[in-house]
Amino acid sequence: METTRKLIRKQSLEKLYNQLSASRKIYAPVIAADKKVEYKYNPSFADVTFDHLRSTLSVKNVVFPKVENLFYYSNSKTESTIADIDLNKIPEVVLWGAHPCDTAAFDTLRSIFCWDITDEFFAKRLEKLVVIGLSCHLSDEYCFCTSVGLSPNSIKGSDILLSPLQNGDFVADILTEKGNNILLSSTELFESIGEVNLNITEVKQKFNHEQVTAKLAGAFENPFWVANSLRCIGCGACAYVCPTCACFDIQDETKGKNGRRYRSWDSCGFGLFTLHTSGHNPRHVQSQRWRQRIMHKFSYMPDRNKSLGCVGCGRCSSGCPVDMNIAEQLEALQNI
Amino acid sequence: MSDSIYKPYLMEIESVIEETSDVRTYRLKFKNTADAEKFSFKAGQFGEYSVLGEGESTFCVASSPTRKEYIECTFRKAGRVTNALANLEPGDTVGFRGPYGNTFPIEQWEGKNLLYIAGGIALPPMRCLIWNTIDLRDKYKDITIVYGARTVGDLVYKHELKEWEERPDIKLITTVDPGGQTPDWKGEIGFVPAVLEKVAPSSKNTIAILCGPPVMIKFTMPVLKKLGFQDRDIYTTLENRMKCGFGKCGRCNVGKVFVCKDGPVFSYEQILTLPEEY
Amino acid sequence: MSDFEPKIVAFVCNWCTYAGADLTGTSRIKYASNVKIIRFPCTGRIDFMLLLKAFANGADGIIVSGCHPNDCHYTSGNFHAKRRWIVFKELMDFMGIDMNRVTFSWVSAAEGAKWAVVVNTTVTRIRELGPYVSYKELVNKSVEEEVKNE
Amino acid sequence: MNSLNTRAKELLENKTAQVIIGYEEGPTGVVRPAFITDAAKADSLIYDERCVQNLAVYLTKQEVKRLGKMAIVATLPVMRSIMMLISEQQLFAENIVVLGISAEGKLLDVADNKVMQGYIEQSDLSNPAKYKELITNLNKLSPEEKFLYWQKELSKCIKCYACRQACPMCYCTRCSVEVNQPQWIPVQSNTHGNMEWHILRAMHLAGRCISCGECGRACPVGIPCHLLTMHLTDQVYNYFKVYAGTSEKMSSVLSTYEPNDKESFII
Repeated sequence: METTRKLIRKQSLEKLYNQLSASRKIYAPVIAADKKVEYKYNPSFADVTFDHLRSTLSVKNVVFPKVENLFYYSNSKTESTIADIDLNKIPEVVLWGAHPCDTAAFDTLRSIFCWDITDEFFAKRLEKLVVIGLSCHLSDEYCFCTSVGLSPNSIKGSDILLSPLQNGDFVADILTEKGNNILLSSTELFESIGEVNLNITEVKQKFNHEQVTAKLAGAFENPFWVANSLRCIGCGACAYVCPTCACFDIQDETKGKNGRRYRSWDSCGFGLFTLHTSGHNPRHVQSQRWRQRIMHKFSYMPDRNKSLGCVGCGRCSSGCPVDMNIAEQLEALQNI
Repeated sequence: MSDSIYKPYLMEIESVIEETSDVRTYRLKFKNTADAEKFSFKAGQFGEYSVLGEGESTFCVASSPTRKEYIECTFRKAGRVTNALANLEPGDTVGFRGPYGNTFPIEQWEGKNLLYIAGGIALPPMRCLIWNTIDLRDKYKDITIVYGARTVGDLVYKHELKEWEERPDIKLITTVDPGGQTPDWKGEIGFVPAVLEKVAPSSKNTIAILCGPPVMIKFTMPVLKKLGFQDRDIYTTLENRMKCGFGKCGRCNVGKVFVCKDGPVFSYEQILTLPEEY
Repeated sequence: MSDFEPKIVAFVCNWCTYAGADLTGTSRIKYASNVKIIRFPCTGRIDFMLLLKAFANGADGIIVSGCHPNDCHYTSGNFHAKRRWIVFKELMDFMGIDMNRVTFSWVSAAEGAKWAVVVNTTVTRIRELGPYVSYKELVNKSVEEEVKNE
Repeated sequence: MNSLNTRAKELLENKTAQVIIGYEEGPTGVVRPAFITDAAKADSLIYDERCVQNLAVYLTKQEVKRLGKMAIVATLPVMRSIMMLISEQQLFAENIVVLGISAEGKLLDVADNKVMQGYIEQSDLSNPAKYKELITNLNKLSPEEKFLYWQKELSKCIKCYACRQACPMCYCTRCSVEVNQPQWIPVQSNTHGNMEWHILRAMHLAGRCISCGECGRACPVGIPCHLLTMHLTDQVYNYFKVYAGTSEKMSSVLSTYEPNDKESFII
């Protein structure tokens, strides 16, 4: 679809927000009591932040919730039944103010959940999602979107991308059919626009991801992995805050004879992830798990899923308690 | 609406065979006949068996695809799900998702000799294939089965071993680890690799299919090499931990390979290209 | 709240309190019937998680009871248990989980009458406190968190 | 040159230790744990107020142990962790060299465990002041307020288990939450299950927590979970008059008892 560029003033933005939230759920960033940024369903516009760097958790849970019920069951000695989840009940959601790294992650997730056979839970959630992205006017030393083929104002994954102007107004790039529908239903809020100077941050490129991918093909046995993961304590923080990590666990939970099977986030950083019942563990030490994390994102996924498993948001590195800085390691890997 | 990819078929346990003290075989029938009609699988494929409330466990379909009315599975009581499974009785319900994974390329093997080598609880994944090739007996030349277990009590499918032994068109060698024999044991005594070396089957025009614990594989491979088997003529299955079965959950990654999609059947030639994470 | 019947779970040791509760019955002492007794080999075996699971599954009150100090069938199980409950109680108080709903007691095999008193006072107290609404809400809310996106 | 670097270099050169576990400044300027095996690299070790991680967590890690005899840069919490690990037989005193660091940041001469014990005993072992205040404030709340406070905090938990992994005392190869027969703690994250997990964690650390605050620091979503264990540290001292990690002979509070332990709630 041809993209259109419009101007939307700060006060019109509030109207747009309220119009959207009147008809569907809206998921927007707010600053919590502890100063951390979190996304919440239906906050009031006054609480929504436009100046956040990165939220603690990514926004992947709008399409890949930390717990997703797969079906309900009832099981007794005499009768067993399974009741499907009604996917049509999945609500329409507007994701508001997600940065380009987070919006790009939806494509990555699609490449995982929809390669080969389609995961209908993910697909339905994505179908019901409208993404209003927000270009970044802030960045920090952990950001590396430009190293993975993105930028602080890349349009990937957004239906409408808002970009801030110096005066507090925004440029709205209408990028998809879904975005256009919003434009059409609120035309009065969008104004035409001439040449403008966007207030976009600069993110320094730290490595070349294609070169990293090429290097990784022959790096499996490199001593790099042990040397650079001795300090990894093996928690799942990096995977859980990551916008593209999609590994999951499947579990049952029963009360009486009724219960549900659900899937929940998991992490390849845990020893339990690959542990066999026999006690054998294919990845029995942490360096192997760290290698798996990087290999999966930068070598296996480009090969198998035709997408890079990283969007350069920097959450894993800023959230790591022992400074396992992924960009730094990739930079080093590029040069081994 | 089509059925969810996570939704299992409901199966009824038709019969139970106690193979050993902790290994059981269940014959399962589809509760819904429509499911039974559209269901088919091939040798080598596996499924996710579940006890509702306890979770899912991954193992192969142990019966032959040529026998359509039922599927059979053989499992050892080990973890939460298999323990719960083992507590079931005929008439109880088991969930089954599948079939998943690739298959043994049995069409390519037509006109060749087949050498099956299995250890302990690894016979079930091979049993499907063995029966499959026996049911198509005239398409293959010599069939040799070398099967070992720790003790006589640990041999599974005892009734079928007897049947195979009595067949003139199959050569069956059973062995138990030293000390695992009973006074009336007539088979071999010794570890599988040693017995294989003694039997020394010809590698000419032969496919070897090898399943067993890692230590058995480790010591059997050199013997096969010594007998002249090429890497591409040796097949085995990988048994990584799995959850989804269709390449999403990320658990069975071995390098860029998904054991659940690209496996579980691999030729040894393929295995050599994989990182050692299985 | 007059029609509120508290659900009480009693975790008791096999050797003293369970026998004591038996004696209560054989002595034909009447006591409240709200209690479901779960027998353990020893108070030392009663994991604190069991108390949390009881609350999570709808208990309004809990009784934990075993042999008097120095009378443990296994010599020291109840001493260990005592330390554990001291620490556990402090943690629960710190987190705002209502320890007024838990009765800890020593009831020997000969104290059938005491068992009746322990149960009756607990039931009376829980009756006054009412159902453990806030814990039940916590559990229900957690289930809702997970289905809200459906 | 700094005395820490000199000492580290010596240890590596004369092969008293094969690896020095310490702190270094990473390429991005963030302080991180360092594992120095080459005497020439001993200069990269630093110690300043940014060096807060409890390094004792690495003493039980397989891949670190594999490097050989370990020397460790040890502030008071690290020394106490080492004492605990020795007392719980996870570590042998003779397999480790302690590069003690005083409260003022000076290198201590910790010749052996006796010296370390002496140093620990003359130190203030109660919770650090900044946490004491938080605990006191929480204790002032009503039970209902406390319950709501912890629900709100624990609803954020994503079950990444950074708190467990960062803790030197959480060295079990198979944690209770990984046991699924029975499944004590739900696998997924929800407020109730998260609360159960944090109660279980605090209880398993009662009398073993050495008040380093590492669990809270490691938490990526900022749950003050260290206050739970620290509160129990206070209470354990209050009731049993012991602090964890003071002697290599002590047995943990909950695996021992005194017949005259005082309580007032058992009828």
